[in-house]
Amino acid sequence: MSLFSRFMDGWRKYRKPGYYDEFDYHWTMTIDLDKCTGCEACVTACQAENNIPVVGEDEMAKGREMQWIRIERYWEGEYPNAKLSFIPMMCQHCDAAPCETVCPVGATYHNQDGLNAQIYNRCIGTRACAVYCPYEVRYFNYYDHEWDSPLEQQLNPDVTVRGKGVMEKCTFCIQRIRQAKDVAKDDDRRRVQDGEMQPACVQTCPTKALVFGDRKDHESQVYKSMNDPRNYRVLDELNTDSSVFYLKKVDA
Amino acid sequence: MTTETFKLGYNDIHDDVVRSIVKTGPKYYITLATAGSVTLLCFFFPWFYQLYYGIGAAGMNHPGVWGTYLASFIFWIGLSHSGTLLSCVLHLTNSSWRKAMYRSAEAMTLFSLVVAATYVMVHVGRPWFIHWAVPYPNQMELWPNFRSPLLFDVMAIATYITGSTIFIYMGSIPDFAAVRDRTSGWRNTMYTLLSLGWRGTDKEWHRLHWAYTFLAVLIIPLAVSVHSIVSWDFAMSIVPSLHQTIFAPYFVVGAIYSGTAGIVTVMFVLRKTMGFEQYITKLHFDNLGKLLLVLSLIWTYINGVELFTAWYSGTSEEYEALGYKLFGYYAWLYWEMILFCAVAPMLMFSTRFRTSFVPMLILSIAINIGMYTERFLIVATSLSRQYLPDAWGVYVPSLVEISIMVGSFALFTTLFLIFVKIFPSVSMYEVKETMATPKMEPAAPAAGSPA
Amino acid sequence: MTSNVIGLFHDPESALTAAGRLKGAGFESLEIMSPLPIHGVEKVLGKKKSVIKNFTFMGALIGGISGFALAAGTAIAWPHPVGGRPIITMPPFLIITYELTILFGILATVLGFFISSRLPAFRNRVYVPESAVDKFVVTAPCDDAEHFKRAEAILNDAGAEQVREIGESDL
Amino acid sequence: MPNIDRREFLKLVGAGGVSVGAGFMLREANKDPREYLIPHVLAPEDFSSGLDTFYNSVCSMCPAGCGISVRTREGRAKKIEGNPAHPVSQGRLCTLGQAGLQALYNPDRLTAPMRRTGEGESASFEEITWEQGLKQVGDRLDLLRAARRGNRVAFLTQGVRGHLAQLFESFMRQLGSPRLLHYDFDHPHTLYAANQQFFGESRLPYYDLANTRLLLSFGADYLNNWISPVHHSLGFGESRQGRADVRGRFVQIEPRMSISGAAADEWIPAKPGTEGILALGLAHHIVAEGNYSGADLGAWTNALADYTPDAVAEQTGVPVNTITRLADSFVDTTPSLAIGGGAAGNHSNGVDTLVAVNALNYLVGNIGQEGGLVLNPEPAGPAVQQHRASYSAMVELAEAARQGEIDILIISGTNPVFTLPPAAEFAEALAQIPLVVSLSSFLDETTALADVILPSHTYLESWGDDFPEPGVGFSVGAVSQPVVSPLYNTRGTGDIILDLARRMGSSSVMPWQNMEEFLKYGWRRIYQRGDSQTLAQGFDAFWTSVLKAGAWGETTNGSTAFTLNPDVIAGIGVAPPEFSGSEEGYPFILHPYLSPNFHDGRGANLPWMQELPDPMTSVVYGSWVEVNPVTAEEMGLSEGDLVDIQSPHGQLRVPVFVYPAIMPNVIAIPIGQGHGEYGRYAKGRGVNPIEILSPLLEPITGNLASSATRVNLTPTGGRVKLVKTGGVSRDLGRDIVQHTSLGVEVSSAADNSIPITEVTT
Repeated sequence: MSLFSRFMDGWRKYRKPGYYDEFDYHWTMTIDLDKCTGCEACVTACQAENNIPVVGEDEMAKGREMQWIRIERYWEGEYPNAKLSFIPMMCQHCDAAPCETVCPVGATYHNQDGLNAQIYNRCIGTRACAVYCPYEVRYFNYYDHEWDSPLEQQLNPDVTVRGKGVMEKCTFCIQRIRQAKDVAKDDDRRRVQDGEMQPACVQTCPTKALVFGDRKDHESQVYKSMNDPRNYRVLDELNTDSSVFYLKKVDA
Repeated sequence: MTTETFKLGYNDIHDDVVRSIVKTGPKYYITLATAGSVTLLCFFFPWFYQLYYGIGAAGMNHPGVWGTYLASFIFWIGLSHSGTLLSCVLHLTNSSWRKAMYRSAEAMTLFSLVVAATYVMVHVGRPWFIHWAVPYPNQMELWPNFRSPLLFDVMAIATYITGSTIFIYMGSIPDFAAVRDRTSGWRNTMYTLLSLGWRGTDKEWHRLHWAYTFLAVLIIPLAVSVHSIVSWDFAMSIVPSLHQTIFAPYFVVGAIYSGTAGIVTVMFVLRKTMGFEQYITKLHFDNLGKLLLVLSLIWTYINGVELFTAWYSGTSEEYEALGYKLFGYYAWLYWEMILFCAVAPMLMFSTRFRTSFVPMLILSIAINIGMYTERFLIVATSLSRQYLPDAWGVYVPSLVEISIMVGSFALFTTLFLIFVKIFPSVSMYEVKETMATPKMEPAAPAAGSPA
Repeated sequence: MTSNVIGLFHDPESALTAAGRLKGAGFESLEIMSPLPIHGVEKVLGKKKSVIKNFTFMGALIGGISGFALAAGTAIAWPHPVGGRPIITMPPFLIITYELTILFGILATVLGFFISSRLPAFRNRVYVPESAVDKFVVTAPCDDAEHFKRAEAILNDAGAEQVREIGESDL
Repeated sequence: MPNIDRREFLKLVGAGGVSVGAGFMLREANKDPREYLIPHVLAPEDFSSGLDTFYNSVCSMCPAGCGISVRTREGRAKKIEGNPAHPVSQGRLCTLGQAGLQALYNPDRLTAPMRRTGEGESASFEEITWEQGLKQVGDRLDLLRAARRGNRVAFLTQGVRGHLAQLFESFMRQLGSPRLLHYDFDHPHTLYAANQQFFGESRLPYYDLANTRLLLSFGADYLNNWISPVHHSLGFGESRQGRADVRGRFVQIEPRMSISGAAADEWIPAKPGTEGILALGLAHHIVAEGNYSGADLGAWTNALADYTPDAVAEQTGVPVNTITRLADSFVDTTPSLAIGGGAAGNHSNGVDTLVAVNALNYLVGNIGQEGGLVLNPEPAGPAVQQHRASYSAMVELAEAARQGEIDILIISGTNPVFTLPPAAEFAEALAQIPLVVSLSSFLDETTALADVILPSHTYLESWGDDFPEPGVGFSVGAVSQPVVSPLYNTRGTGDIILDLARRMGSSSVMPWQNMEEFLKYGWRRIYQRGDSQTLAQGFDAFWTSVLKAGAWGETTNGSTAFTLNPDVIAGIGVAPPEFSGSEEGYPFILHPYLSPNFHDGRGANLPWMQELPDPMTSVVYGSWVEVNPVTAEEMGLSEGDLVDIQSPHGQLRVPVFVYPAIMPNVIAIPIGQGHGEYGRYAKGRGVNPIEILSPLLEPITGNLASSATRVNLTPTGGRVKLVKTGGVSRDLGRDIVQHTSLGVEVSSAADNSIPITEVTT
């Protein structure tokens, strides 16, 4: 009867939402729009770190760009009072992610770090997650990408190269998170300290507009920064409960 | 009501039906060959190319990640929604006028479902892993995600295909038996097996009646659920103009609508090609016409409601979606849809129109074109205008997609052609039921009411 | 030796009357074979009650339970945090339940039909091909020749177009 | 603590060095060996594969000289990151710098020495051995040198610094040839000249953006391509939100909104070339309001007499109240800072303009102030004279070539055929030179015309060093070391030059076997300047620590005090800009700007850069011309319409992009595309606006007034789909980028700053 009792345990345990709010870590990013200059250093950093393919002009023309992090631009006003604002857009790692529920095979789910994880080798390519994602940050491999030799020598061995028919997106550089946790574990199982690791985009941002860290650590910069009075979340009205906080641009 | 058929004796029916199966003219083979080769060229070759190259062979992009494949999928599911569903309804309500043709209608259901299922394979990026969407025990202890609308689809469609297959088969058992006695050779063997040794005893009839009734009772809610679920693939998302409560009824109505139109088309073709003039009559077209008319009115109403709610929401997202649908890149398709599915059907207010064959044929085809457009627009317009304007884009189908779409019709035709040579495409015993039962005095056949 | 008396009728009414008289004359296990369901058989040969609905009901019930068990059970066996929803997410699981209810219901119905109507049956049984076309046939087993005579008389009297005998050997 | 002072920095050199070097050793020791056996399909959470080795080096993708830290794995370079210990980049890096990897692994690299065979059309290159190549060149050099005709050798290189520059210099000295030219299209000649005039030293000051509270930028795209973008970005971020209760305000004055303009709080369009006049207008207001009380007040009053706000407003098109407002806030907010450059410097009045900007700084006392403009000490590197070649110098070279005065031309790293306007007729000149030797790593337009190609390593394979100009207020140097073993049969530029030197018998004067040796020789002198404890540890220890840290610096005790030479004041004044072409025939002013992705075109062969959407327009793979919406409407133009752009010196056909923030009579085209060679990614893509520039000069420096070409614009009726990633760039009231007014929101320093040591892990 153990099967039944196991079922009953689960029944008691799993019927309320958010039982897994208790993450080990809760990785969070803040982006200060008052600092962002739209230089796109983050974009290239991401391309280099995550083996994001170069699709070529024709594919670009078809609208099949591959950028886990992209810079969106929004103009306000007309000449001579035109103003341009940039906003970096990447997977918001929502805690209530629409994309996760829709995947029929569970290829995308919420891992114990509060990350929205994408399992490439489980993905069957229904692309439903891309439809459900309001931030449109999921990118699909429409074919097998190739690197003109010897460019493939640059590929990061810590990150898989995705084949055709697979959805991919920003992972908050999970390979770096793993590395950091591994180091932390080896060195008497302490927690990963603030600033010990950063995603490629954060690491390279020339204005330090991007801040990354563990929300659970209340001493961390990201915790302070996400509690900055200027903070807001894009499309917050959709209740995606995203893990990326933006700091409002200051008009002066 | 049985004005045309009552002149005929039971025998004639047999002769006609058996002839339709056994006697095969060159015309048939030519059509079959054409349909078959078109299927191969337009459906399977492009598909294999796509398997080799990747979904990139189609025109989909970012953000337009869904395209005609999904539209076609919905379309075929929709087309399936009048065969089985309606014959269930009519079986329960005992309305006999449709009995002559419901079998081919059910066949339509079955084959459009098959095509739809194939489209799922065409749509996904890695069809070779499609079985992962099916719940089966495996050593990885991996199970599908039962919260996903797409998985509802898998379950619903699987059930629906099973149900329809069984339903059409059960209905045909007596006729298999009948044909069995008239055929010889491999056909005879086949029908012997298919008829399961049916003898038509009072007991068997009684059981069949009940089994049939229960199936009907089960399949009606199933059919309704299937298309509601298909609609939830969209409605459960938060994409502006897709995230709507009205979607389930909208899809169901649309499905029955296009399905019924499909029936009209098929009826017409059968009538001409298989020589069923006596069985498929003005009466049927008249009734189908009325049904179509009602459906088109409901459909139009729901469309209106959709627009209204979008306007009433007052959010930038919904406004944009609305404006884009009406006047955007795909606007001409939208108005074409309105013309074919909302305006043209008004013609059917006139009985003369309903009871004249060719116009009905044309209209029914027009309606299905319109309904296909509707499905395409649901996918295309909403995906290209979502929350972040800087990520907007436009999706245009590629040659591969169009060819596969054409090919799918050929596939359907092929399957149907094979069907008419195996199944008695008119249900004999039910037609007999609609006829005057012979009286004591064989000399004087009394006009009218069946016992 | 036993054989079966076969009476072919042109119309359902006379077939029914014939059947009625045979029954009256104490013939057991009559069968009426017809190209289409005849109305009023019950009156003559007595009510049959169908067991199929029980099958359907049980099937549906089992389907419902197993459907929910499948969804909830696998979710528990393999907790899969998704979209901030609970692991056991009622609304979607109920849809799965609903679908499986119907599926099992359908399958059970078919099963019930086969069992209760003794199909499939490929062994030789009394059968008259005409009955599939336009003849209404009454059959009854007879123990001996005298018995057969009686039946033949009743059938002819009821207006049978033709009366045959099918012995065990002829099957 | 993101802005670092001298002491801080020295600490960091240590910290960075240790963490970069020892950190990974330490980790390696701690690893559990069994973890390497796990197959890497889907790694368990606690599993990390392989080991990174970081090498610190110097970025050579642009002249900024950022320190980089290259992550390598199994001998392959995987990623370039900023070197946290380097005061210029402080662990950060721009997009072009990170794409340096694709220069290293570029499929179109030259893999071996080559020699031209055949002439004209039939010309092609055949592979040769290094010995053959070096011999062919070396012998000719030796001959000329022996014949005392070494001055018939010319050496043309990109702007290099440090010991490579010194090597080139001594090499040419051996030949006795003065013809050593450092040529870069974007070298700010006018800025150097202006500083020479105003400060009396031809050097760039340190612009302390991090601590300023108001920045007036006259045409300088300081966040993108101007001098040291990464360092400026650091300062920008710091000034904006890095400090408690203080938020720096940024004002950008330019005819076309650049990235810096977009980032600025206020963007003020001024007529092209009138930036200097505007600056003087501000100065006039400051003086007139009595906000300047120096001894030389009188002189200033006279000098600025003509620049009344009304007059200036009339000339610049900037409203009077704006001028006065800017002037007042420039005085009231301290520290404040005015910088000038970019397009403003590339006019016929370029030098005067930039002098005017300096004057502005002088009047409000920003010079030598923290948050203002700090004069740099002598660069610590080897003493080299200025060999910076302006446009006119290049024209002279071409002329000399045509006169047959040049037998050998050695070209290294620069691509003048692409970056000089056709008016210079440089390509034709090359044809006149008997032996053109290219040391480039790629087959660019210039190399394609060479007779012998001796391909160099990329900067990631070779030894070198750099002393950033401008420094960061104190002397900084960094050694660039090879991070991977050479991919192909190429050699370091320095090694090639040394080899050639040997072959022409200069080994007595230049005895070094290779660049590394020469570097060590040079750095020994730097080491000797060190304090006692540095000296105590010995040179090798010093050298290793410099390599590990990837940066070296020394505190200077020179005072930053500055006294203005009175005669300068009298000379202050900005003439109205001249343009080539009549206003009637050519109604528009062409504003060519350095593309963020390609710089002056050198980035065009990097796929990442080609595919990186232009920040302002999101266009990829191609060129476009930016047109003001109103103008576009008048001419009935919309995005993608092909237009012919005609200048007195040429014509281009390019699609329109309707650009909301550009003056109606100005059109802008990015520089960088339009290559005729330079590999599969660059070749035959877009247009090169330099091709239609008029050879109009700035008289003092002979600098090309590249922003002073008038053009006209005629629709062709043709239309193309502009390939871009962006959809609709208006947020339609969806409040995606949210704004707030200045006030409570200013967050405290600690919140947004990142200690810059952490990024080494």
